[in-house]
Amino acid sequence: MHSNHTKNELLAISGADIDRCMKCGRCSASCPSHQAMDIRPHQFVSYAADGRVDALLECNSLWQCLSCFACIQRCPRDVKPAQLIEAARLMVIRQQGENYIDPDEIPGLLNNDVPQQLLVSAFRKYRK
Amino acid sequence: MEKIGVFVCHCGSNIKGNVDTAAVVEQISHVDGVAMAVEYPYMCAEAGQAMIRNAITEHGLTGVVVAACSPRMHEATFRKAAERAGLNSYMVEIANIREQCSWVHRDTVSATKKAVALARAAVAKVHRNTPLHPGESSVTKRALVVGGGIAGIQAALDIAEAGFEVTIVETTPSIGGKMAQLDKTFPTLDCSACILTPKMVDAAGHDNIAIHTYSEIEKVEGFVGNFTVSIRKKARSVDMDKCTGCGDCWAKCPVKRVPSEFDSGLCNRTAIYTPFAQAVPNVPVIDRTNCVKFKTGRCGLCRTVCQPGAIDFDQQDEIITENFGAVVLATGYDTISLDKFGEYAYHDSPDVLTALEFERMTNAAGPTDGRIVRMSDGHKPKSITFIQCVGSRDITNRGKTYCSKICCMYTAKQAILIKDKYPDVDVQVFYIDVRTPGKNFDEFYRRAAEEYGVKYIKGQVGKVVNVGDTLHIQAVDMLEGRHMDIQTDMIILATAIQPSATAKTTAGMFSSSVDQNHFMTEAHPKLRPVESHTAGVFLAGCGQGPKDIPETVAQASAAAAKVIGLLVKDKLMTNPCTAATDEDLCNNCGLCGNVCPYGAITYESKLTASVNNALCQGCGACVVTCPSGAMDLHGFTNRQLMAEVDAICK
Amino acid sequence: MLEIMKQRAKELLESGRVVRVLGWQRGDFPNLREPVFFTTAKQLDNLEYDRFCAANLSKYLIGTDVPTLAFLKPCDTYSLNQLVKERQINRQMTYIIGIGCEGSAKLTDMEENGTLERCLVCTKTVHAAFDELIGEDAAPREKNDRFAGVGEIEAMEIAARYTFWQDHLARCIRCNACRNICPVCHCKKCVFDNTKYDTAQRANASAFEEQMFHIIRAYHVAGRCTDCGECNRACPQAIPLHLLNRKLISDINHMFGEYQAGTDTETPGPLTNFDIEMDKEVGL
Amino acid sequence: MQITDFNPNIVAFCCNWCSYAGADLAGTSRLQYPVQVRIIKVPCSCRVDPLFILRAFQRGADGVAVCGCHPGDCHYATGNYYTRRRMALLHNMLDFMGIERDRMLLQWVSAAEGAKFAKTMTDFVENIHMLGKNTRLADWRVVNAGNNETES
Amino acid sequence: MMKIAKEHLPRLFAALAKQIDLLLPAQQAEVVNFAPFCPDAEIDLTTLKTANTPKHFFLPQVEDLYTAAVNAGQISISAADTPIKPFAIFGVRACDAAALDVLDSVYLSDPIDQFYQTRRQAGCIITLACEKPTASCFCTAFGINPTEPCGDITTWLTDDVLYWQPNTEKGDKITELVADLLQLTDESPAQDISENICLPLDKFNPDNLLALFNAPNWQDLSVACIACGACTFVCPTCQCYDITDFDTGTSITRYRCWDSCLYSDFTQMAHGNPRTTQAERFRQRFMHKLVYHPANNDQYGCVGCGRCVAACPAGLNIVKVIKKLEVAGNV
Repeated sequence: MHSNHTKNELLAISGADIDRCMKCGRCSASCPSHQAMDIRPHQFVSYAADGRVDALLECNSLWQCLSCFACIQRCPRDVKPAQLIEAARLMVIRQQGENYIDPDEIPGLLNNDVPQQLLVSAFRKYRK
Repeated sequence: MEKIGVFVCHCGSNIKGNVDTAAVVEQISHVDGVAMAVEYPYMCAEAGQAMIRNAITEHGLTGVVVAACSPRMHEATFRKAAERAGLNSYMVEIANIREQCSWVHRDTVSATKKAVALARAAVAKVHRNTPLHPGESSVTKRALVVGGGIAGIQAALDIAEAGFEVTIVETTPSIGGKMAQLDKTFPTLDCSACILTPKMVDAAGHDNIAIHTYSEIEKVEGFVGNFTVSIRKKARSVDMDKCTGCGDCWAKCPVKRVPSEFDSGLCNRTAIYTPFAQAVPNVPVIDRTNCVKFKTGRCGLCRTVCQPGAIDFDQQDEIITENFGAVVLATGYDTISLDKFGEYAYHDSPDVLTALEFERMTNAAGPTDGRIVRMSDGHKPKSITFIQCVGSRDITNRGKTYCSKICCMYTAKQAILIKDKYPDVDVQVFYIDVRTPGKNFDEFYRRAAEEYGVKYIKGQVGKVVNVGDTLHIQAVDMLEGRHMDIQTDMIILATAIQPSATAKTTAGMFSSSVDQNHFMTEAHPKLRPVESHTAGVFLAGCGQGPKDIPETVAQASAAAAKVIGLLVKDKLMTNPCTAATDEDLCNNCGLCGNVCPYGAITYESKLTASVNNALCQGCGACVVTCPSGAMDLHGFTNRQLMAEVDAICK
Repeated sequence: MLEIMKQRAKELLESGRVVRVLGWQRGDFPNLREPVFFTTAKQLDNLEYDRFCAANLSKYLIGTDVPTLAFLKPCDTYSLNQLVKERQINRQMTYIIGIGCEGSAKLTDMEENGTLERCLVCTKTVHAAFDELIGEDAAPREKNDRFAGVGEIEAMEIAARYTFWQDHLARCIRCNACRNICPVCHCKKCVFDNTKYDTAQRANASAFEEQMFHIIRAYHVAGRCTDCGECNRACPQAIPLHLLNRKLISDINHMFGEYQAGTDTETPGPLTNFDIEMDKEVGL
Repeated sequence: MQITDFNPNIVAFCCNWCSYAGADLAGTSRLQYPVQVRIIKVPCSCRVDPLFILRAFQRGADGVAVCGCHPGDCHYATGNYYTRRRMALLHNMLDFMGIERDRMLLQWVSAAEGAKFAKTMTDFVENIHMLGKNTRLADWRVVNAGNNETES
Repeated sequence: MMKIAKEHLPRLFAALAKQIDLLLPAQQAEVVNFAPFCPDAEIDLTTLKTANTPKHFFLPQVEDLYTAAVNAGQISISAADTPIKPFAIFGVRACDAAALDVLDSVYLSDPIDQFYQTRRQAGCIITLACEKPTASCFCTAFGINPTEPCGDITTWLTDDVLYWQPNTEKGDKITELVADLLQLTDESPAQDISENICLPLDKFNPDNLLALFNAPNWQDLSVACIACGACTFVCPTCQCYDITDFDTGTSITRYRCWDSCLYSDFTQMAHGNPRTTQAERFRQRFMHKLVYHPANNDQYGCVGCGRCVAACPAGLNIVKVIKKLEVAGNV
């Protein structure tokens, strides 16, 4: 079920520059929900750096992160780990079982009680 | 007939890699005036220089063009080589086909075409070169040292020992600088005062050294060999000749609550004070902003108790102007402000100290006589935590992008000092990586960890909260991936250091520049670390970049050696590329005199401008201001530059 | 006014205060006035002063080493100050009588054709240097803006500006009248006549050289030009050269602060001076 | 990036102490910039005479840059203050005469700004590409000689 | 004699311009210059004095002589081969036409100047008679009849008619080009000269040369001269030129350009300059026109057009010299 989401996709969405990380650990130190996380913020950055994106998508830390952005505020190298977590969350949401409509099915579905807008959003939503 | 030799360098593959040097040689040989053109892998090597010398004698060359690296690298080398073969060194021009051609253009065809154009421009310039002979200017056999820290003192002592007069200008009331505040020094744990105060006394006692404390540089004019510097001696309100340093005055002074700068604010001082006991000169200063006499006109107790009558409230600032041949800038460092680092609760809790403040605490002469206590309740702390890289290695605008270099070592030292005094106190250090780049440095750090049991935790502190009487730390141990919520009694921050506030203005006055962090820019980071871009101005100590005491002293002695090398000369060779006027064309209109930054142009009776070669530095402002072209600049004449433009555009 | 001038000149000549008198005399054509040095009282009878005396006499005083009386219109005195500042005129050797001016006549092929443009927009109606005044200073002209012409051109499209100047400069015959009449163009040998820059040229052999000559002429007098308008009056092809100089004056006023060359003999011109704060805003 | 096939010719006057060193730094950092830029070293930006700039245009340059130290950093203390005023007037006058202002550039580049130098030159060549060949301040005799003489 | 109605003149010019390069006086900014005909040119046949003169088209201010180039050691020299197309100048006044004779006497006498000769043969002069002289005219003083100008074709312009009289076979050829627009007529429009200006020219005979040369008041006459070149460059008869080179980057072009005897380095020679003061240069200008040229070509070098009178910023001119020059001995 896992599509091969690549590291670049994660970086493209997050816009975080993970090469700057000097592994100081201040992000994890500042993270209020660090206790509950299985992959801690500083590990998030190294996972992303190694390209182990799928592991990130499955970890539950994604849902522990409160988006308080303390890690972004305190990171001395401006790496923005929270955006990385946000990007991973988005990728998970966007999979949603990939049940969006295939373009050539649309003609068949056209009838006047199905609002056009629904088909278009179904067609478009959850794609990139 | 012009006979110019063109030497095209391969610079190994640096040039040959992107520029077809054979084609350059072939095309440049057709340019009129070029007698011979040849290529060689390493022109700057001895063999290359020999090739130039032989070519000059063999072909009777009247000019040489070396198409190689930047003139800022080897122009001097090739000019010396030509000089040794009897060709005037200013008949040599450099075409920069490495930094400004092969290294920045990948397409070989167009890079080669550009290299030919640059070589052609150099040939066109050599065509119109005239032999130039450096002039001479006098050397004032005196040196100025700006900054009275260990760097300034060491430089001054070395220069004075060589027999030259030195003047030290220090802004604080006493020399000694930051080192005077330290307790012990790494890696040998020498007592800082024990190794510093003798040097201070030597400096004070040395008859070649004049010390101006509580003074600053007001104005600088002139150039290498002839700096004219005005020094403002701020009014101490104490007559230095009469004062014996007995201390009756600061004992009686009613003002007690002024935070002492020397003790980093851990304790207070009086309005009339000397920074520390071993101050040199041991003469107090009245802090006019806090002194009751100056604020309200009442009091004057210090004057009444002073037997020798040294107190003089009417003393005014005094400006003294002196000439110097060379200058050493040793302006030192300050710690950065921690206002933007709220997460460490530095301003919330008195138990969170910077390393410099802690240094005062452990110092026997310090405010707590060496006892390590919590500033909040005076109790002995049971656990002390060090936090490294506070404000260093930070590319956000909160801190400094660079590593401050000395914190890892002084943290290990301070940890050892604590464990040595109170073995039962547990000490832990949160670090990113411990940097110990020096002789016996790493062994010293391992002694702290192994012998004294200092806990080193690879991780960082996220947040410090001042809860009641303890400090809660939220941190992480990266190696174990363990979150830590711990309490500690005292926190010491390894704060980043930056150049002292006066660095930028002082550098500006000596027309040498500073980098974006306001550290003074050295002439070349590897080859000329203690020289500034301005001839005759040398750098030493933390003003040039973060460094520890051994390096500072090494730089101070290096700078001193450079100064001595300069002052030993009776005459200095001046830059021959100075302006000169053509008496037939000059009609004495005076425009050039207005724009000369050095006042080098005078208009004697013969009603034309005349340039003083000793003062002129060859900037060319006057040449462009002169409408008729009467004023011209040797080495960069109007016709030369026009010819260069013609050749480069072909 | 002419009688008082003649009588005053004769007194000064006889008293030995001056050795010669610089003024105008009638030429051989009705509206021609020639600058001339009178040395005897008899010659002074030929002294003339009327609307046709447009020439700026200050340039004739360059290098004078005998006490000379000169009658100067208000705008000429600014050129005098500029020349004194640039040490071309020894002020002690000159005795300046400031004479009132109603604006000089414009001649088209020797026929009077209204008033010179420079006088219609004259802002220098008060003498800037004089030892004596005859006739009071003229009332300021009705205030039409001397930079109006510059503004018009600045408002044009860039291509239009180019063709405007291209058409005008194409008519230039390089007679150097604009250079030699200009009081602040007093180089012993002009940069276009000496070999210091390899730019010696006797004629504009291409459109570029036309542009270069006029750009450099205007540039070299930037900050020194008193806007006396002589260059425009002297040009046989009536090229609006003064617009180039006025454009520079207008830029100097905007960027470096109001400056009228020749108001005094001390302050250095804007191009041989700088103001660190003000120049920051000079957006380039 | 070659929008038109025309190959611009750029002359850059760099002051020895700052911008020339900045250009060298761009070299040591291998920061690429267009090959059409050719640098002439002058002691200070205040040494650049308007006649040099006009001569460059006459000889076929399509853009001329003058680079100097940041105001306040000049090795000769006040050199670049004069440059700033001179270039301000010159640019305005040429613009007034219909010459595109973007053909001339004044840029402060310190010895530590190699990247800025490379970027400035790249952008400058880009602008000159937009403007096209310099025809308004060119000497047709040099242009003709250049055309009918086959590119050697 | 032929004629054409005044209102048909534009058609005449258009017809002429189709077959030959036509130059005629046109208003440019505030001056009138001979300029190539184009339909929207503001043709101005009333102003007598154009700012430029026909000399511009026979002895241009700048004229390439030849080009030399060095390729790989080989020197090649090629004469400047700018093709000279036939052209006609309409509206030339009597003085300018006479001026061309002065230039011919210099440039077409042995050794003939080919550059000038080719242009002169290619050019056709269509003169236009003047009715009334302006304030600065004194051509009659030099025996020039403004109402009977010479030239290839002579035309007279009255209120409604342009009379057209071809004089030379070059004139006939041009007339054929527009023969259909012209009608034959036998009227003769010659008017009388309204006023005759006479100047004391007799003292300027060649054997008086030394006396004139050493006249005491050259200094006073020339004190106001600012040594510009305006009078020489607006003068239709001045013919001195300088030769100089231009490096085009790949070749050297040698060209000649007008020079002015009033410039400080006019006759700068190896040993120095024979005329060092402005008075000497000023004297040279008028001695050449009034004494030296007549000595060689028995015609005055001046045609009395008066352009120098209008052009001189200091109000100096030849009339003043002619009147005021005191020949030592007889005043």
